[in-house]
Order: sequence, then structure tokens, then C-alpha cells
Amino acid sequence: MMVAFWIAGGVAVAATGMVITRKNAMHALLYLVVSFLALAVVFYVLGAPLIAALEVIIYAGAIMVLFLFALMLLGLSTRHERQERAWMRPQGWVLPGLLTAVLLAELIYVMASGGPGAAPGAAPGPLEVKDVGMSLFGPYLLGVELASILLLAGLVAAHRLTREDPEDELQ
Amino acid sequence: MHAVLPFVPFFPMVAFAVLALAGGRMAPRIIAITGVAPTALSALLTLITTGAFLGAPPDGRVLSVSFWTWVHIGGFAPKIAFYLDPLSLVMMLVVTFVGSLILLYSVEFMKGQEGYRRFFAYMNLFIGSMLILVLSSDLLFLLVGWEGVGLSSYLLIGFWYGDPANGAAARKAFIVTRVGDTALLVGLLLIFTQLGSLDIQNTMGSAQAEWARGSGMATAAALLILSGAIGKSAQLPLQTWLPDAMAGPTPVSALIHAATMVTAGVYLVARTHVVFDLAPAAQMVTAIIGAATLLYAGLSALAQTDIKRVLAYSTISQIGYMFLALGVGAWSAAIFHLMAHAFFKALLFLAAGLVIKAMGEEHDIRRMGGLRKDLPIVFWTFLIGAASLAAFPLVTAGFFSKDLVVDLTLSSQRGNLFLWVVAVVGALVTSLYAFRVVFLVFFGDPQSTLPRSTSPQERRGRGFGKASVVPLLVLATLAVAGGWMQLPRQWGGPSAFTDFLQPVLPAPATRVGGFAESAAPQVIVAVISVAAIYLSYLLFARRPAVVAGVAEHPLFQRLSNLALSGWGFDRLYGAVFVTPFLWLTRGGRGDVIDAGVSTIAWLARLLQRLLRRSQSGRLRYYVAAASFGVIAFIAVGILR
Amino acid sequence: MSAIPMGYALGLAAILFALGLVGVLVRRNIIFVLASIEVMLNAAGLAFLAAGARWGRADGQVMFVFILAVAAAEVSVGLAIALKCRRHLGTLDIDAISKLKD
Amino acid sequence: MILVLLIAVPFAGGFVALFTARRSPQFCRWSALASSLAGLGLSLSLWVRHFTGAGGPSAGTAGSRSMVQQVDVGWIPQAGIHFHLGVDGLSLIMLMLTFALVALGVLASWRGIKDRIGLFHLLLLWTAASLAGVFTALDLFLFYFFFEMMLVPLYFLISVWGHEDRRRAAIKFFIYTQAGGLLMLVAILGLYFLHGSTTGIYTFDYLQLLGTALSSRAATWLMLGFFMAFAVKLPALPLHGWLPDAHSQAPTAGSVVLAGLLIKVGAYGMIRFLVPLFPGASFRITDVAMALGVAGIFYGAFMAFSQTDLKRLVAYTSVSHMGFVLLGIFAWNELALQGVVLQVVCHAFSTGGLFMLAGALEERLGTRDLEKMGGLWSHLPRFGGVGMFLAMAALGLPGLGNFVAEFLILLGTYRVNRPAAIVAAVGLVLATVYALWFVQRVFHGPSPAEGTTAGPGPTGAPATTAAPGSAAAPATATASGTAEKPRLTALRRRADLNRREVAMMFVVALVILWLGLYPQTLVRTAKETNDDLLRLAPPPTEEIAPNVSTDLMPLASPVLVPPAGKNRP
Repeated sequence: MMVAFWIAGGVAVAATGMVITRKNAMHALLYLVVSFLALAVVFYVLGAPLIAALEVIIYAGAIMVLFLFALMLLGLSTRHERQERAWMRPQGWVLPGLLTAVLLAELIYVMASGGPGAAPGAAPGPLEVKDVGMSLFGPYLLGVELASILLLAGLVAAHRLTREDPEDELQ
Repeated sequence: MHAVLPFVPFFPMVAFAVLALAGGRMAPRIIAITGVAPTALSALLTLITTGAFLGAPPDGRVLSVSFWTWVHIGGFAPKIAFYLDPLSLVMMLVVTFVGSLILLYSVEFMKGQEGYRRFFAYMNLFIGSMLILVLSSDLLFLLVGWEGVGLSSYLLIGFWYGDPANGAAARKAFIVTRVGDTALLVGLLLIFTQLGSLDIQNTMGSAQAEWARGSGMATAAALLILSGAIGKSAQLPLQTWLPDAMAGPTPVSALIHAATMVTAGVYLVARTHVVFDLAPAAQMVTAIIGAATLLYAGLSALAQTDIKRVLAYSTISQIGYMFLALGVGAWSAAIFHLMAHAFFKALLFLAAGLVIKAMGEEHDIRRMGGLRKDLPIVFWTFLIGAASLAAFPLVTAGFFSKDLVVDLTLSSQRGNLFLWVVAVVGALVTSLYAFRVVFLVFFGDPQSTLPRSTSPQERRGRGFGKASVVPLLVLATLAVAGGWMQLPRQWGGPSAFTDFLQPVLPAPATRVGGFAESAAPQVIVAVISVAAIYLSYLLFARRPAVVAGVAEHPLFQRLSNLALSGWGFDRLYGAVFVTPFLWLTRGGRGDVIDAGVSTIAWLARLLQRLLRRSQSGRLRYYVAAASFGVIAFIAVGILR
Repeated sequence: MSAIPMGYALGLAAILFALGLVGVLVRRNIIFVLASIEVMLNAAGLAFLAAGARWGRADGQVMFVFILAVAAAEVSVGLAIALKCRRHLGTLDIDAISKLKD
Repeated sequence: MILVLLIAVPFAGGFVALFTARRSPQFCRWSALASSLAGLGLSLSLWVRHFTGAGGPSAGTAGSRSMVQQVDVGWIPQAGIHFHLGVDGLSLIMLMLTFALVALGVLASWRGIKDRIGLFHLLLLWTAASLAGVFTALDLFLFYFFFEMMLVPLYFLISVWGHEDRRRAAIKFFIYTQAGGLLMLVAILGLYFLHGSTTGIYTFDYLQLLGTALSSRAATWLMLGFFMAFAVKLPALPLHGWLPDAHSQAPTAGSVVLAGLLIKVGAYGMIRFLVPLFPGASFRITDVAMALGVAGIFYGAFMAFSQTDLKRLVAYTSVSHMGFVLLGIFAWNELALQGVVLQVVCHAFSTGGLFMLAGALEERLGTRDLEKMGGLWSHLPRFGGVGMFLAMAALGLPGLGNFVAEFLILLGTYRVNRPAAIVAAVGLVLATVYALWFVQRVFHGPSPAEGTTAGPGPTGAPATTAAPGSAAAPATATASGTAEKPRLTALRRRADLNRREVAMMFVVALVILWLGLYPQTLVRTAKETNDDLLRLAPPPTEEIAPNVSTDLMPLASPVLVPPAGKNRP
């Protein structure tokens, strides 16, 4: 079990690293898909099969596909790749890298030193998908409804923004 | 007689109010009448009071009239009240009598001038304030007269306000005297705090009881009063304003800067002589200042070319004599010299006024000459005045009064030989410059080609109506006869004047025997003054070649220029006080402290400019800022 | 059941979050920014799951579902904006979009 | 009941003025004048009934003995805030002063203000209402309420009807006073809570807060809060920045009210609230406050001399005169306090008069710049006479009110702090310098019409020997050719003060003379209050015992011998 976790974790990190550094957008997105799949494996190893499935279906499937559609709509060509290289000067990485490294260090430090005491009682029993469903539509019912409204809002916004309306052109 | 007293200062004040506030045009004749009549009336009333005083003196030879309590807070209750005793009576006589003569003179002298009404209004304001000063029984009320006199002197010096130089002279006079007045004010503060009252008689009484002779408080009070007197009477070091005060019309110079205002200081010291008695140190300072001033002013007068400035410096010098007399404790002698000086100095000024008018506004005596034949009356009266100034023995009042002062300087216990020698040298210089003016103006051949009309009749008739000449004659007689009432001690003659003042101003304790007692000093003084007159005749009438030679000598040139400018006091005060003040105010045009405080506004604007740049609009900077914030939060969480 | 100690999972989440943040900070193309944001969202989700697994509670997974919803909505709007930006400003440079500043 | 009327009448008068303005400007001005005079009448009736009766005020009501009439209605009882007005000698004087000056202000802007007359008079009367409130409030919260309400109408008066730089000046004025006011609010609340914590009664009532026991540190801080607010209004030295700007940019009525009344709130506040509430703390800062006062006298005089704008010059003179007030307040004995009350009233009238004169001059000449004035006496003799009189009042000529006031202050200060009194006396010389400089630059000098030739042709007296013949007076800087002063040559005899202005100036002159020759009327009115205040906050040492050290007179000659005399106050 641990081995799977390590491998998947490593693949996820490497893929994400590649996402950030690629010049070509298409390659980056594909690496992102790989990263999400690796994460799905990690979720599964953590004992959340439903979420792993959702991750694969929605995240890797729906959202990434949406990205790809958008990419095709944008029609990125090699000219953009050269532009990308111009934008990606190596020294551009120094400051953000430093900043993130500090943040990472802090997070690691917090997790290492802090963390809860011993687990309450023995290791908890395995988590059934049923329990997830029960709590999803139990106490979090309101949250679910709100999530649906949020999605509706996203839909309307996307529709409105991308409509080809000559008179409300952005001057 | 009680009822009469308040009217004496009341009439001039009413005249001032009528002339100042009356709107519309007033014919010159009406102005003249409302200007002169009230003061003449006051003079009459004063004569009546004097008669009553001599005849049946009221109890304690004092007459006091109280009007109301000015303000009453706890122990502080000054009263508006008059207190007439022989000293104020003499002063009142001088002020009203000489005042009305000069007003009469100026009716004609100022005729045709624009601002005729304003002139008489200010003159009456002056006489009224002077009378308040002389009659007030409370030091605070005295200050009202004191500053009222200063104000009217400012208004009259700056009478022709068209020329800014006159305005400057007027301001200089008011400010310099104000310096003295402030010292007097502090003196009042001290006196009230120490003695609990400002009423003069009351204060003098409690001063005698409270303060030991030579005590610190007495000396401080005396010195403060003295500095007030010095300011008003133009003594060293506050004398620079009087020569410039000649910018006013000549009658003003005659009344204010010769006869009355400048002697207010002498009156004040005489009035508070008890305090000076208690402070021998302060009295010595007074004597020294008197001596120094009479010498300084005498030498300056010798070098002046403007006829009025000669008389101005001579006034400073003569008042120096009075301060010397006060310094040696000869109170009544000082007042006697004050009265005599009022007569002959007013006479000199009025005569000089006519000379200037005849010469078509020409002031420079070097360009005058040979007026003896043209202006006979003016010549003779001027001669009498000059003789009296020079203390020509036996004949003039000046001789009797100055001789009394010089004699007491030697014989009084507070006086000493050194002061006497200075006084005698002063007398010599005085005779020199007095007759220098006479010889330069009236003798020799006419220097200038100024518009002097040809025919003597026309000249004699020119502008010298009765109104101008009568005052001259009256003053001339006074300048001669004024002295006979007080013959020198050695002659055993009548000493009416000092006896009259005896209760108020005690005679000084004199030394016994020796050189002081004998008649020698008087003879020396008389001889010196006559010799000086002859010397002056030699120097200025005959003008021998050797004198011209000396005149060219560079050292003499520099010396006379120095004396001309009043020994450089003006330049000194200019450098020490005026220029730093002007530099400071010019520098401070923009309010420094306000600028200091408004730097806060500037800081706010600076901060705003800095923060504006942080809103660059680029999202990545905002994300960076946000993450920086997160890091900080966690860091705080960790480090605490 | 999860034998994975929570520390490791959270560590992985932290690393992924950091990588996402670097991505957002460095890349100037909107697509890459959006992608990096997705990575950060996933990292957060992972952290939730790790905690849920650790305590044996379903809340972690519920939160992930919500994160999914949020991410979906966010991406759709983000991409719409990207398209709009491409059409009007002619560029995908995120720094070009700074009209709100002045 | 009258007290509420005192505030209601001007308040309502403001509305009447606003509504009548549409019908006819004259009616609006008359109604404004009527309401201010009504206020004056009310306060006079109070004064006649209580202070000219049997030789002194009738027995005071409860609480402080000097309160002649009180109105106490609960406003917000839970917080201990009462609508508590009370009037005694001091506040009655201030009330009469307020309504008199507002009436003069209305008269002064009879022709000056042409646009939005109704609003102008509304704001002026509301200032009067809030001032009446300030001077009678005995509840600290109510006092603060009126203290702030006073600013708003005046801010609009300056920023709407002011002169060229009015907006900046109005904002500066508002910020200065508001900042001070907020510090005072903090101090009031501090006092409120400290009093509540010690005695359990949470109240803003002045009479009850008087005796609160405070730790010396707390007392000092609270006192400083009050001191800052009143020092800004007084204008004590470092905080006077707003005064010259506000005064030179305000319309005539605005500067009259500003100089005459708003400045006096500072003085009134210090006498009524600052020292009685925190006696210990105030006496600790006596030396500092007196140093500030003396510095203010000198600084005001120096700055007044160097100004080229007439109204700024007059503004700086009030900084100088208020230096005396600060000196007098912290001398805190009977003489100094009476001096302060007298100085407040005389300064209000003399500076108010000077501002009315400056306003009238500005109406006629169209400029406040002293460089463009000069030689006006020949054309405007009445202006000259009044200007000379007011200048004399400003420099403290004995016989006028200012002198008596300054003398009393110096006398009172002399007992407490000798060097301060002496240095302040020297300040009087500087007062002479700027007053005469003002007269010279405005009225004397060559008259503008003739330009170069000397004014009224002096046929005598060139000043110095160097001056050539008297006829051709040198063309001085002020009379640099007629082109520069086209407006002045248009001066006609009719341009002089008209009947209305002469009447106003006559009233001002009468009051100054009356207070100069018989100030007892004012002294008797304020006597009861002063005794009460001295009872509440007895001065630290009755008198500086004349031991040797303080007796060495700085001016005395070195031959000084320690005195043997004892001191009799």
C-alpha cells in the first residue's frame, strides 16, 4: 500500500513539475491529466474510492477536456510557443521559487511539529461509500444545493461571456 | 477753588473732542477760537488757583478732587482723582500758560495749512493729557496722561503724514518713549506688589515706612521710574528720538519738545523723590545720566546745521541739567530750571519758526545771515532767549535757574566736584552753541540767495501779525523777569520759588564751609559764560583765518560729522535693534511654525504617492502579496 | 484502513500546492495560470481527504466534492474570460489585463 | 426658561432669515439683525435682573454658588447626559458679547454679501446659537456637542463667501479645531469613566465631575486633552496656523465672529473647564503655559509686523493678544482672571472693529494688500480716525479697555512668575511697532491720487538735514506711480465710512472707552464667578513669599541689597 502511495505521489509531483515548465500548452495539459490520474491513485490508497472515481471522471475527464476545447478554440500556434519562451526567462523563477520554498518549509514544519495527538481510539473502521452518501445528503444537504447553484452560475457566466455580441464590444 | 480744578484739564479735552469729532467744514476763525480759547481759559483758572494758593493756602497746601474708583478688585483700587500741590501747580502754570501762548502763535503760523483743524485738535489733546499727567493722584492714572502725551506727540510729529520720513520720525518717537514707558509699567507692577497701592502719596508714605534706605526694592523701583523718565525726557540712552521729532511743525517742537512733554520725566522723578531718596544708588545714576547727557547733547548741538536740531539738542542738554539737579537732591532747583527753560526755549523755537518762515522753509543756518536788520523783533527776542539759555549773568532767568542747579551740584551732600566741573564745562558749551546760532543767523552778510523779498517793509509786514509777535514778547519778558523770584543763596535775596515748593520738595542737605560754601563757584560760572559768549563772537562773527584752517583739518571734519549725527547713536541702535528686527520679520514672512505644522499634510501626500505605486494592476503581484501574507501569518503562528 | 500516515499525504499536498503557486506566480499565460490553480485546488482536496481518512469521517470526502464543484465553475468562467481576452486584447498575457488599476 | 430661549431664538431666526431672503434681501437682513438683537436683549435682561440689582448677584442656586439660573432636563439619562444649561457672571458676559458681535457682523455685511443672503444669515445665526450653547452648557457632553456644532456653519461661511483661497483655509480651520475637539472628547470620556469607576455615578454633569479624585498621571493626561482643544482655539503658539488663513479668507462677518467669539471659546473653556476640573495638573504646567503665552505675544507681534495682507496682520495681532490671555489664565489669581475677562471683551471689540474696517476697506479698494494702500487719510478721514483709534486700542493705550486688561494680567502674573510678567511687558513695545506700522502703511504716506507728490503738501519740516527742499518729496515705494492703483484714484469723498458704518464704529469705540474708564461694570459681573473658580481650584501658593532669591530684580542695578520689607498684597 505504501509503495503505491509513494509511486503515485512521485508521478503526481513530477507531472505537476512538468506542467509548470512546459512551453507548449497542449503538453502541459496532458501532463496535468497524468498528474490528476496519479492523484486519483493516491486518493484510492487513502481509502476514498468514490473520490478517486470522481477525480478521474470529473477532474481528469470533464475539466481537462474543457481545457483542451478552450485550447483548441484559442488556436495556440508555434508563434505562441516562441512567445512563451520569451516570457519564461529563467531568472523569472527565482523570486517566486524562493517565496514558495519558504511557504513549503513553513507548511512542512507545521505538519511535522504540530499534528494531532494519538488517534482517538483504535484506527477507525473502513469508510464506506454509503457513509459518504449519508453525510453528503445529511448534514451537508444545503452545501450540495449551493454547489448546484454555483455550477448554474458558472454556466450562465460562461455562456454570457463567450457570446459574440457586436454592440457590447469591450471598447 | 475745589470746583475750579477739574475744569482745567477738562476744557482742552472738550476742545479736542469738539475739533476731532465735528464733521463738516469749520471756518479757520472758528477753529482758531475753539482751539485756543479753552486753553487760555484753563490758564486763567490756573492763575486764579495760584492766587488762591498764595493768598489763603488750603489746609496742608493740597487740593484733591476725586471722581470715581477706576477698578476695584481685592486690594487693587486705583482712583481717577486729581491732586494739586505746589509742584503740580507750577507745572500746571507752565503747561497752560506757555501752551496758550504757543497756540496763539500757531493760529497765524499754521494759517493756510491743510489739516488746520487736525492740528489744533491734537494740540489740545496734548495739553489735556499733560494736565492729567501733572494732576493725577494715582500712578496708573498718571500713566494715562503719560501715554496720552506720547500719543499726541506721535500724531503731531507725523502731522505732515504725506512724507513717509515724517511718519518714520513720529514712529521712532512713540516707540522709543514706549520703551521707557514699559519700564515705568514694570515699576508700577513692582510698587503695587510690594506696597499694595498705586496712589502716589500713599505709596510714598508706605515706601518710607517699608523700605530701608538703599534697599533692593527701593533701588529697583527708583531705577524703573528713572528709565520711564529717561524715555520721555529724551536722556541718554533713549534720546535719539528728539532730534528727529523736529519733523513736526515748529509750534509743536516749541510746546512738546521744549516746554512741556520732555519735562514730564523731571516732574515724575520730582513727584516720586521719596523713592529716590531711599535709593542713593539710583540717585547717583540719575546724576551721572544728567551730567553725561548735558555734555553729549551740548557737543552735538555745537555741530548741528539745522536751526531746529540745534535747539533740540540744546533741550536735551538743559534737561540733562535738570536730571543732574534731581541726581544731587536739588528737587526744587530742577523744577525752577524747568520753568525757566520752558520760557526761553519756547521763545527760541517760536523765533526760529519765524526765521524759517521768512527764509522760505530754509532750515540750514549756514545759508542764513544778516537777518538782524530784516527781522528786528525776531532778532531781539531770539537774542534774549539765547542769552537766557547761555545763562548771561544777572539779567536772564536762565542765569538764576542754571546757577542754582550748578551751585547745588557742588554744595549738596549728594553732589560732588566732578559733577560740578562737568556742569561748568556744559555751561561753556551751551553759551558757545547758543551764540553760534545768533551770530550765524543774524550777523554777518546774507549767505543765501533764497527768495527774500527786497523791501524791508514788505518783509517786516510779512506774516508777522500780532498773533505771532505777542507771544514772543511775553516769553521774552518771562525769560528775563522769570528768574528774579529766586535769587542765589549767597545774595540773601528772596527765594520765593523754593519756599513755595518747600513742603512738597525738601531742600537738599548742603555741605558746610570750604570752597562749596563760598561765593567763588558762582563767580566762576558767570565769568565762564560771558567768556564763552565772547569766544563764540570771535569764532563765528569774525571768523578769523586760523579758525578756517582748523575747520579743514580731517580730524575736526570727522569729529564734527560724528557730532552732527548725534555721536552715532542712531547707527548703533539701527544695527543692534532695527536691522535684526527687520531681518527676523522679513525672514519670518511665511509663518515658520505654521509651515512646521503643515509638514504633516506634506507627509500625508508623500505617503499617498508611495502607496499608489503598490497598486500596479498586475495580478501576479497581488498573488505574491497574498502569499507573502500567508507566510507571515504562519510565521507568526510558528514563532509565537 | 488507511495505513498511510497523514503526515505523508499532507506533505504531498503541500508540495503540490507549492508547485501550483509557483506556476501561478511565474507563468504569464492565462491557461497555465488556470492550470496551476487547478493543481492548488487538488492539493487542498488531497489535504481534506488525508484529514478525513485520518479521522475516519466522511466530511473530508464531502469537502472534496464541493471543491470539485467550485473548480468546475471556476474553470468554465476562467476559460470564458480567457477566450474573451484573446478576442479583444489579442493576447493571453495575464499582465495585459490591468484596466482596473487606473 | 430664558436659557433655552437664548439658543432657540437665533436658531429660529436663522430659518426666518432663510425663508424671507427669497422675498426681499433687506427684510432678511433686518430679520437677522432683529433675532441677534433679541438674543442681546434677553441676555441683557438677565444681566440687569441679576447683576445690577442689590449690589451683586442674588443667591446662586444649588451646586456652584455663582450659577444664577439653571435648566436641567434629562436628555439621555441612561448615559448620565442632561440638557443642563446654567448661566453665571462669566457666561453672561460671553453671551452678551456673542449677540452683540453677531449683530455687528450682520450690520458689517449689509452691502458686502450679495449672493445667497438667506443662507449666509442662517449660518451666522446658527453660529450664534451654538456659541450661546457653548457658553451656557454645564454638561460636558452638551458642551462638546455645541463645541462641534459651532464649527460647521462657520466652515461654510468661510468656504462659500470667502476670498480667493477660501476652501483651503476653511478645511485647515476645520481640521485644526476638529483634531483638538476629538482630543477633548477622549478626555471627557476618560473623566466620565474614571468618575464612574470611583463614585459609581456615571454622569457628564460638570458640577458633579468637579471634585473627581484622579491619579496625578490620569489627571495630567486628561488635562492635556482639554488643553490641546482650547489651545488650538485660543490659538496658543504652535497651534495657531489656522487663524491667519481663516481670518484673511473669511468674509467680514465671518472674521468678526471668528476673532470676536470663536477665539474666546478657548479662553472660556480654560477658565471654566480646564483648571477647575484638573487643578493639580494645570498648575503643574503653569510655567510651560506661561512660556507659550509669552512666546505667543512675541511671535504674534513679529509676524504681524511682517505681513503684507491687512487681515493677516490683524489676525496675528490677536495671536499676540491671546498670548496675554494664556498668561493671565495660568497666573490664576483674582487680578489676572479679571484681566482675562476684560481682555477677552476688549479684544473682541477692538479686533472685531479692525476686521470691520479691513472689510470696509476691501469693499472700497478691492484689495487687502498693504503695498497698494497708503495715504488714505486725506481721502478717507473717517477711516483714518477710526483706524487710528483701533490701532491705539490694539497697542494698549492707557484709557482704553485693552490697557486696563493687560495691566491687570501683568499684575496678576507678576505675583506668580516675575520674569514672565516682565518679558510680556516688553512685548507691549512690539505691539506699538506693529500698530503704528499698520497706521503708516494704510493711512499715512503719500496719497495715492497724487502718486508721487507728497500728500497734503507739507510746507515745512523736511525730516532730516539731508532732505533737500520740502517741495519735491522723494517718490517712495508705496506711491510707485498712479498706474498701479487705478482703483484708488477713483476714491471720492463719498467713499468714506457711511452713516451705518460710522454708527457701528461709534458703538465699538464707546464700548472700548467705557471699559477703559469704568471697567467696574464688567468686574462686578465676573466677580462672583472668579471667587467661585478660585474656591474650586485654589492657586498653589497664595503668593510667592518674597524670599531673597525671587526678589533680585533682573533690572535692578548690581548694588542690590536683600530687602527687609514684608509683602502686603
